[in-house]
Amino acid sequence: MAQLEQQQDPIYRTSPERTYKMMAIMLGICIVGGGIFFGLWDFWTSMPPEIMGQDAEDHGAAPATASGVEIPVSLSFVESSDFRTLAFNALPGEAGNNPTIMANVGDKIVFDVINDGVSFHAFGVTAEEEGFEGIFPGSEIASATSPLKAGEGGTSEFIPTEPGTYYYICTVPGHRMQGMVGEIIVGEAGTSAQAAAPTGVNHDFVLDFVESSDFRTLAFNALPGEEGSNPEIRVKSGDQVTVTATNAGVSFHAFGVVSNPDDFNSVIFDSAINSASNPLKAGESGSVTFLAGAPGTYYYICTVPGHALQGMQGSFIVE
Amino acid sequence: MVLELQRPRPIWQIMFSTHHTDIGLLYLITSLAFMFMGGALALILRLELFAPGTQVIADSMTYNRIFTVHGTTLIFLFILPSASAFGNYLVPIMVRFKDMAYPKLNAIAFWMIPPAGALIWLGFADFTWYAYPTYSTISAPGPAADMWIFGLKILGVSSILGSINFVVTIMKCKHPDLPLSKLPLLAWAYLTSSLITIVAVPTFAAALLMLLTDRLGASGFFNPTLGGDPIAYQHLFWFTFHPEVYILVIPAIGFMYEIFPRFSRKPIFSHSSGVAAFTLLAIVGFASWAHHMYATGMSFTEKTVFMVGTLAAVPASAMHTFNFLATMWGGRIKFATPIMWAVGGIALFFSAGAGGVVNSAMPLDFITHDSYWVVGHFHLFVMGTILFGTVGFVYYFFPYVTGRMYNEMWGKIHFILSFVGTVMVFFTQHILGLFGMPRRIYDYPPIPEWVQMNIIITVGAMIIGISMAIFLVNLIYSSAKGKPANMDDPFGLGGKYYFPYKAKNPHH
Amino acid sequence: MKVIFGLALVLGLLVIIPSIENALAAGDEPGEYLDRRVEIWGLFYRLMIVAFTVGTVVSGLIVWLVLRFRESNPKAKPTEYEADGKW
Amino acid sequence: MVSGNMSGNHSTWPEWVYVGVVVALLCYVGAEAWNIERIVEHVPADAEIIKVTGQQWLWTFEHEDGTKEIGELHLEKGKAYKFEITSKDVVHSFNIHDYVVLLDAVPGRINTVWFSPNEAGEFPIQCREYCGLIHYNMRGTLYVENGA
Repeated sequence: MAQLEQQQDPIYRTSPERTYKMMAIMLGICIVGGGIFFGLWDFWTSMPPEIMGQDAEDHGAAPATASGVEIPVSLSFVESSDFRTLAFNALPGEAGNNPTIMANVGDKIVFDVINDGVSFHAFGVTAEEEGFEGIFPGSEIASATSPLKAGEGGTSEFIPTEPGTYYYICTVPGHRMQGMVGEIIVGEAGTSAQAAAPTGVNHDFVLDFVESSDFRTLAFNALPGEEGSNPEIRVKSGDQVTVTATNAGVSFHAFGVVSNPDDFNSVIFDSAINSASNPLKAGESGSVTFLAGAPGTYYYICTVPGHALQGMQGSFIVE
Repeated sequence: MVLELQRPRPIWQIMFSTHHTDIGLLYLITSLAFMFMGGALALILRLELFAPGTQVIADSMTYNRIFTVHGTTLIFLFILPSASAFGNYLVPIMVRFKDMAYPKLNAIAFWMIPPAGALIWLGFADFTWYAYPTYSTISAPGPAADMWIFGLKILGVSSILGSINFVVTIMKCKHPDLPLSKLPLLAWAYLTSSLITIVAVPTFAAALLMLLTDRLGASGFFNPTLGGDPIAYQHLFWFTFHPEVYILVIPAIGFMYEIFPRFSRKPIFSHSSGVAAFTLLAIVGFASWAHHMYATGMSFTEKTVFMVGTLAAVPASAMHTFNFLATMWGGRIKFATPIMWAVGGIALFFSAGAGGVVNSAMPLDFITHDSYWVVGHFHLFVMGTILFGTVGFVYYFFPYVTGRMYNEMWGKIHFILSFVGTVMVFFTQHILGLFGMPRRIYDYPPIPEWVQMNIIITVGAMIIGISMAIFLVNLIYSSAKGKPANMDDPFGLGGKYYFPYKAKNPHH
Repeated sequence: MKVIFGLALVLGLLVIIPSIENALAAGDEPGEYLDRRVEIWGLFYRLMIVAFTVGTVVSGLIVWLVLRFRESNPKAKPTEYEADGKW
Repeated sequence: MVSGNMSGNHSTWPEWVYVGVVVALLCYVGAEAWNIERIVEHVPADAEIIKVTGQQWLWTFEHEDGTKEIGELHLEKGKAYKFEITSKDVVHSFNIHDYVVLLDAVPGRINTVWFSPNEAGEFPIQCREYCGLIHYNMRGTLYVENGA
C-alpha cells in the first residue's frame, strides 16, 4: 500500500480537554434523556392496541317512568403502578373498589367521573356482560377514540328503563377486562334496593349440570332449546334458598351465585357448592342453603373457569 | 481519528462531517455507549433472577420491557453500528479510495441511528426483540410497541444504506491495480455481510409494516380471526434474522483476520479459503431460517430441509476456525490484549457452533426450544464471538484513533474477567435449559437446580459487569492521559503494515 | 498433522458405530409404545459425545498453540516473514 | 481451492482433510437426527386425543370423553396420548419438560404431538413461548395415575 505510507504532518493526540468535552456532551445527553425516559416511563405502555369493529350500537330507549329520584355518583379511574389492574375509585382489595350502584327503574344516576390515572380512559354504561359495546347514549363520557387524559373529568347521566344489572365501564378496549367495571343493579320501580330482613320463606331448587354430546355446550337441567334449560329463578329478598346440584355430566363442575358471570371467582351470598379447585366429579351432587340478599339480577353459574361462558349460567333474580 | 491525528478540529466539525473516519468515530462512540447501556439492562435482569420471587424489578411488565430493550439495543444499536464504525475507518483505506462512495449517504445512515435509538429507549416496548404476533398485534400495549416498530424500521433503512455504500465502495471505487483476490479479508467481510444485508433486511421491513397495520386494526395479515396467519410473520422475521446472525458475525470474523496475522507475525494461512468461507456463508446462510421454528408444527419434510440447510452452513465457520489456528501455528505470537480477545473469541465461537449443530438436530428442539439453552447458545455467539472480536479490535484500533495506548494490564484483566464471566454465565445457561427453564420468565418456581444455576449465572454476570466497568474507565482515562503511542508500530511487532492514520484522505 | 489424523480416526469410528446400531435398532416400535424421552435424550447424549470429543481436541490444540508459539516461549524463533517485515 | 497470493507458501491439504472430517460429522448428526425424528413422529394408531387450548394465561384440556380440566391434566400410565394443541389468543408453547413434549399453541392452527407416560407422578406443565404479563406463571400440572 505504497501511497499510504508517506508520513506527513506532526501527529496530534487526543487531549484531556477533548476527552472531557466528549464526556460532558454524553453526560448531558444521558441526563436530558434520562429525564424524559423516567418522566414518561409508564405512559408509553398505557394504550392497548386497537381491536377491530368497536362501534357502540344505539339503544336509544327513553326512560319509561322517571321516578324523580336522583343518585349522584362520583367515580375516578385508578390504575395499579404496573397498569395490570385498573379499577374505579380503589384498586381491587381496597375499600370502595368498583362500588355497586343500587338504583330503581326511572332513577336518574348522575356520574361525575375523573381520570386519576396517568393513562387514557373513557366512561360509559352498558348492559353487555362483556366487551365495550352497547353503551347507552348519554351515559358516555369521552370515548375510546378521544379519551379522558390524565386528570381530566366529565359528567353524564343514565336512567335505567328496566330492572336488571348494568355495568359502568371504561370504554377503552381492554380496560374493562383489566378490572375497570362496576355494577348498577336496578330493581323494580319503587322498591328500595336494600337487603330485606329474613322472611322465613323457603325455596328449594334442583339444578343439574348437563353437557351436550360434543361437550361444547353446557347448561343447567336441559340443553339450550330444550324445555327448562337454565331456568330463571325468582325469589324475594330475604328468602331462604336451598339449591341442590347434581353433576349429570362427565366433566367437573361447581355451583355458585355471582353478580357477574365473567367473574366466576366472587361468589356472593355464600352460595357456593364445591369450587373450581375442588369440583363436583361426575355423578356427585351437593347442596347449599343461603339467604337471598339485596334485590337485583344475579346469575347462578358453574364456577369452573370457562363453563359459564359455555352456557352454564341462569339468571337469579331477587325482588 | 485519522485526520484528527493530523489536524485537530472542533468537535461539532467532526460531528457534522461527512468524512469516513469522522463518521466511523461517531459510529464507534454511539455503539459503545449503547453497549454499556444494554449491558446494564442485562445486569438488572440477572439481579432479578438471582432467586425466586421479586428481587429488584417490581412487576413482570417492567421485566418484559427490560429484556426486550436489552436484546434490541445490543443487536441493532451496538453490534451493527460497531461493525459499520470500523468499516467506515478501514474499507476506503483498504480499497485505497479517498472516502466512502457516497459520503453524504454515509452521514445520513449514521444520523438515522440516534432517533431510532431514542424511539426504542423511550418506548421500552414489552414484546421481546422479535415481536411475534399475535401477542404483538392484539396484546402488546402502545404506543411503546409502535415506537419500537418505527425505530426498527429506521434502523433497517440505515443498515441498508450503509451496506449499499460498502458494496459500491468496494466494487466500484477499488484501486484499479488491487484485484478482489488481494482485497484484505476484513474488506471481504464487509462486502459479504453488506450483500447479505441488502438481500435479507427488506423482508423484515415489509413484516414490520404489516405488523403496524395489524396493530392499527387496518389489516389482519397475522390475525387468524381475520384470515391471517401468525406463522407467516415468523417466516418473514427469521428469513431476515437468521442471515442477520451472519451479518453480525462476519465482521467480527473479519476483525480476527486482521488481528491474528498481525500478532502472529505471519500472513493469514489461506486468504482464499477465508474468502471462500465468507461467500459460502453468505449463500448458505439463507437456507436455514426456519430452524428457529421447528416447534411451530412444521412438517417432517420442512424440518429436514431446514436442518440440512443449517448444517450446510457449518463447514464455512469451521474453515475460519481452521484458518485462525493454522495462522497461529508456526508464528511468533505477541500476546497483547487484542489477540487475547481474538483467541478467546475462537474458543467460544467453537463452543457456540457445536451447540448450534446440536440445536439444529430436529428432535433436540423438543428439549431446547425457547429454554435457557437457546439463550446460552446465541449469547455465546453474540457475546463470546462477536463482542470478543469487536472489543479486541477496539483495543487494536485504540492507538490509531487516539494516538495514545490503552492500559495493557487493565486490558488483560478486562479480558480474563470477561472470559471467566462469559463461561460461567452462558455455559451454565445451557445446562439450565436442559433442566427445562423457559426463556423470558420474570419469576420461577424454587426448583433447587434452577435456583443454584441462576445464582451462578448472576454471579458470572456481575463479573462481566465489573470487567466492562474496567473497560469503560480504561477507554476514557487512556484516551485522555494514556501514554503516547508509537504510531509506526504501537504494539512493537516490527514489520511494515498499513497504518490508517497515514491514509492521505483529504478532508472535505 | 498427527492431531488431525487422530481426530479423523476417532470421529470416523464415532460415525460408524452408532449408525450400525441404528440400522439394527430401526423399526421395532409397535406393541409397547416407545419412550420419546429415551430416544431424544439418547440422541442428545450421542451428539454430546461427539461435540465434547471435538471440543477437547480443538481446545487442546488452541492451548498448545498458545503455549508453544507465544513470543516468550524459549523455542520461539522469528518467522520467515519478519526479515523483510512484510506479512 | 488454490491458496491466494496473500497466503504463505504451504500446502492446503490439511484443510481439506479437516473439512472432510467436519462434513462427515455433520452427515452423521443429520442422519441420526433424521432417524430419531422419524421414529418419534410416528403416532400410534390407538393414541387417545387430548385437546389442549392455551390462553392468557391458563391451559385447558379436553379428554376424548369430554372431561374438561383447567390447569390440570390427569392421564393414565402406559397409554398413548396425542395432544391437539391450539390457542385462543396469542402464541403459547405447550411444554411438559419431563416427558420432552413441546409444541407451540398457535391461534388458528392445531398442532399435534404424542407421548406415552410410563411413570406415575406429578409433572409440571409450562408455557415456553412468551405470551405476556403472566407468561412466567402460565403453569399447570400433569398427573400420571396408574390405570386400573
